[in-house]
Amino acid sequence: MALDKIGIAKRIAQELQDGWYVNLGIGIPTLVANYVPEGMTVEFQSENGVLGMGPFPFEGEEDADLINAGKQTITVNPGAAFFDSATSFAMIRGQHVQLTVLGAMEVSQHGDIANWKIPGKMVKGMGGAMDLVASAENIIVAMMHSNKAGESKILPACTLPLTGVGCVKKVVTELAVLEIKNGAFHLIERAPGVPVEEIIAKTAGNLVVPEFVPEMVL
Amino acid sequence: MALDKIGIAKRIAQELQDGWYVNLGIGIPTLVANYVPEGMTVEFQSENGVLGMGPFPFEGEEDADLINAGKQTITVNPGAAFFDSATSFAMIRGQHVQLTVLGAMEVSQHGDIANWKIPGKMVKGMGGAMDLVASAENIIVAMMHSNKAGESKILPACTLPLTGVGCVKKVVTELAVLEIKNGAFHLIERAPGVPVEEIIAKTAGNLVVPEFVPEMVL
Amino acid sequence: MNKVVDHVSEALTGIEDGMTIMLGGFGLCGIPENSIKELVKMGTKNLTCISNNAGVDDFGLGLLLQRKQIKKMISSYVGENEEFERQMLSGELEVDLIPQGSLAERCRAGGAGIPAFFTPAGYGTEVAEGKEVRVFNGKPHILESALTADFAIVKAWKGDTEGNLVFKATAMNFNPMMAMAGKITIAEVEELVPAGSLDPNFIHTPGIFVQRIFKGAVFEKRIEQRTVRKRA
Amino acid sequence: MNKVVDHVSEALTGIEDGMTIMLGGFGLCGIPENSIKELVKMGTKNLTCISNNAGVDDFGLGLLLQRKQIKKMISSYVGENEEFERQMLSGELEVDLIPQGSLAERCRAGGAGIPAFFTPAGYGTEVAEGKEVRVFNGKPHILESALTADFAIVKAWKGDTEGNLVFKATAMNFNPMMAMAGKITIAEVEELVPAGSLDPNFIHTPGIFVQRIFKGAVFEKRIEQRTVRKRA
Repeated sequence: MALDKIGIAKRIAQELQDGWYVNLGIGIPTLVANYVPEGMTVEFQSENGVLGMGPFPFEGEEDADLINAGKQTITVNPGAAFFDSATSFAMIRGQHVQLTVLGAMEVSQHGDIANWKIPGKMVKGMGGAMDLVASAENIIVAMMHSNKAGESKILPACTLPLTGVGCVKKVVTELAVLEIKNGAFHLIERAPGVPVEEIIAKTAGNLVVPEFVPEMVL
Repeated sequence: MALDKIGIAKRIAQELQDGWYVNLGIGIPTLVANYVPEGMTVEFQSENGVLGMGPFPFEGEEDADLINAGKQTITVNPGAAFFDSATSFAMIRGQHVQLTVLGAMEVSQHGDIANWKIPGKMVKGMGGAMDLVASAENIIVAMMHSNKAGESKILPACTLPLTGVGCVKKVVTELAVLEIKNGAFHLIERAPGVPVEEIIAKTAGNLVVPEFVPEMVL
Repeated sequence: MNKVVDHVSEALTGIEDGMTIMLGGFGLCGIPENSIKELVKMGTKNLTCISNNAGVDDFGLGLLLQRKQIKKMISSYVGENEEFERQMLSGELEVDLIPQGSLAERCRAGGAGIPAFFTPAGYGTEVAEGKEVRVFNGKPHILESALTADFAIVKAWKGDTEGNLVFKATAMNFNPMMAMAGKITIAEVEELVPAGSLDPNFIHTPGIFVQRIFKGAVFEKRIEQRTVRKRA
Repeated sequence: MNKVVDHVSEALTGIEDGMTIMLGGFGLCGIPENSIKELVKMGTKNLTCISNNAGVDDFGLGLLLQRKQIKKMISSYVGENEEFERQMLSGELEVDLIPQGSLAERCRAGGAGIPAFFTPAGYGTEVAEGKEVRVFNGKPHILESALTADFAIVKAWKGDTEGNLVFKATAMNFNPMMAMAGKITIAEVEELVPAGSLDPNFIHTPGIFVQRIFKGAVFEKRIEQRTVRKRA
């Protein structure tokens, strides 16, 4: 069965390592923070200037001066730090953040990503995404395999304006975990009960399928 | 009579303007802080990371963590701020400091300055001088007219390795105030009792002498 | 030399039609809301505004957009503002969208006398169009230039009479770099204190970067996304 | 993940002959004196040291110079150290002298993923030799590159178990930028406190830049120029 958003977040949380600093984008990526493996310490950075993000505040304790990059009210854990936007992107550009998780509209088999603009229709801006994808060593895209029209978002080449080129290493969707290398998507894992055929059918880009594709263990 | 170091400092202090931020180099320039005109507020910046320097500390109150760029123990005034070296030179390079006063070994009639190296003999390093002279709008050199060997330091061209090119606007020595423009030193003022002939004799660079040269009023 | 002014109208003296203005803030967090309201009152037109976001329809820079006071926006993300999207897609509004980190660094560069720098952000995208590309350590980078403004308007938590500023939590964001990059920098603060009240070890923006400072009359501090958890 | 180590010897594990090391401090102010003494004990050789100054003959980096542990110094000012001048003029020591502001900015750039930037400092001098020159706003600038190091060693006033650091007065100087630019950054602190003890609004160096932290055993804090005034 295809994963829900929480399932995708849980699977991505398995990629975390102790001591990592991690930047989570808006949407599904934000949920990853809820599933850090027991006994592991991971610090969450938000590019608007905070390290050490905690859970959402209790009702009535929201502080307008304390938000994340999604403009949501947040709290911080003991040992947090606030800093300006230049310092924040120094952390990102300088590769001090070990993992970035973000959403996308399209990903190509070369690791290109598009997630900020649909010409003539929608322009929200790239925010920090272009800095994040151009800088991070380790970028995981969290998204649905297909768009609302049912078209694959896992493509030979992006059709929308790019956010970055050759930067995405891994994609986790409701159906599969895909690794990108040598100009192809490599099917690493499939969602529990999802047949390989379904993934093949819904993937427009070049897909390398090994003989045995293990199911995710969530 | 030729000025002493204090006289040079007093004359330079007349160049200050209310509200200015000023960087004073080691030696004579440091003395300028003692002669800020009454009723005027001037903030002194030191490139090792302090704004709002005050007088030297009372004996026994020295703090090893609080020094100026000359490595001297200092104090700060109310409203001071400490910052890192990158921010300090952001202030300097970004032209937020309105006046820089520094010493020199040689100054040329084109505004070039040399003050950091004598090849094969002495190399102390440029410290912050190269950033200061390349950045400041307003640079005054405080120095003796001649070196210890009696040779003029006011030259057609510098002979020593340069610290900066075309940057010095004014030179104040024990004998005169010289303005640099159009490839020449312009004699603006002479020290009280110093004859114009002496200044001409001791100036190796192109010197423009107006008909009347007023005496400094200290 | 007195940097303190009593009223926002005095603080904003000299802002004229056609000028370039930087405004601190991220979303509605840490924006100079008193100054923005005053700009509405002043009716200044044809402004080029440099700000990470463009407010929402009825708050922040959205107020200036509604009144068509802005000719051009230089921002990184404008997704919260429908009027913005409408003006942009219809061509009424010029827009220069910049990666957020490049925007922050370009403001800092403007304030720090660094005319240009290389960054990997935006390589291979339309942001790189017309920009020099150079490879460092095997990785392509693009050359980005400094940003400065006629006026920078920032919002701080506390400020002293010397112009020293401290910010609270994530309301800091772009404010410190923009304070550096304004030819004239105006700070609106929640608390204005005498020189010497702030610990000199913990000043976020040294007073040298601030030319005018005033205590804002009202801080509404609107929240965009109120997210909370239930008490156990 | 524990960043705290008990002893300087543990903190410096992995520093080997031939490595490049950044050391914070301005003169003898804010230098990691415990780590420097440990490097003497370790006897590590052929080091490239990036530090604004080179200490004095019998303190700070002067201790490493005396023992010829340093192959190359990258500094801005070395006027206080006779042994340094002797080794440099005799050719025993390689020296790269850099304008102080460029040194600071190059370290920051190294930490911030900016491979190169333009600065006016040093144009027309021997510092500019072999460097690209470009004119911006009518003024010539030179292209300077980022500096990084195998290890950065910084000294802070207080640090917490997350690696967050605060500095005191002018002992801050180069420490924050160097903390950013080390592949591994080691902080020696006067006070080591639990996470949560430092106000998150006033952290100078966020812990993300620090990999190891320890409480220095002794801080001698030698003063180079003791200048005082008499009491009235």
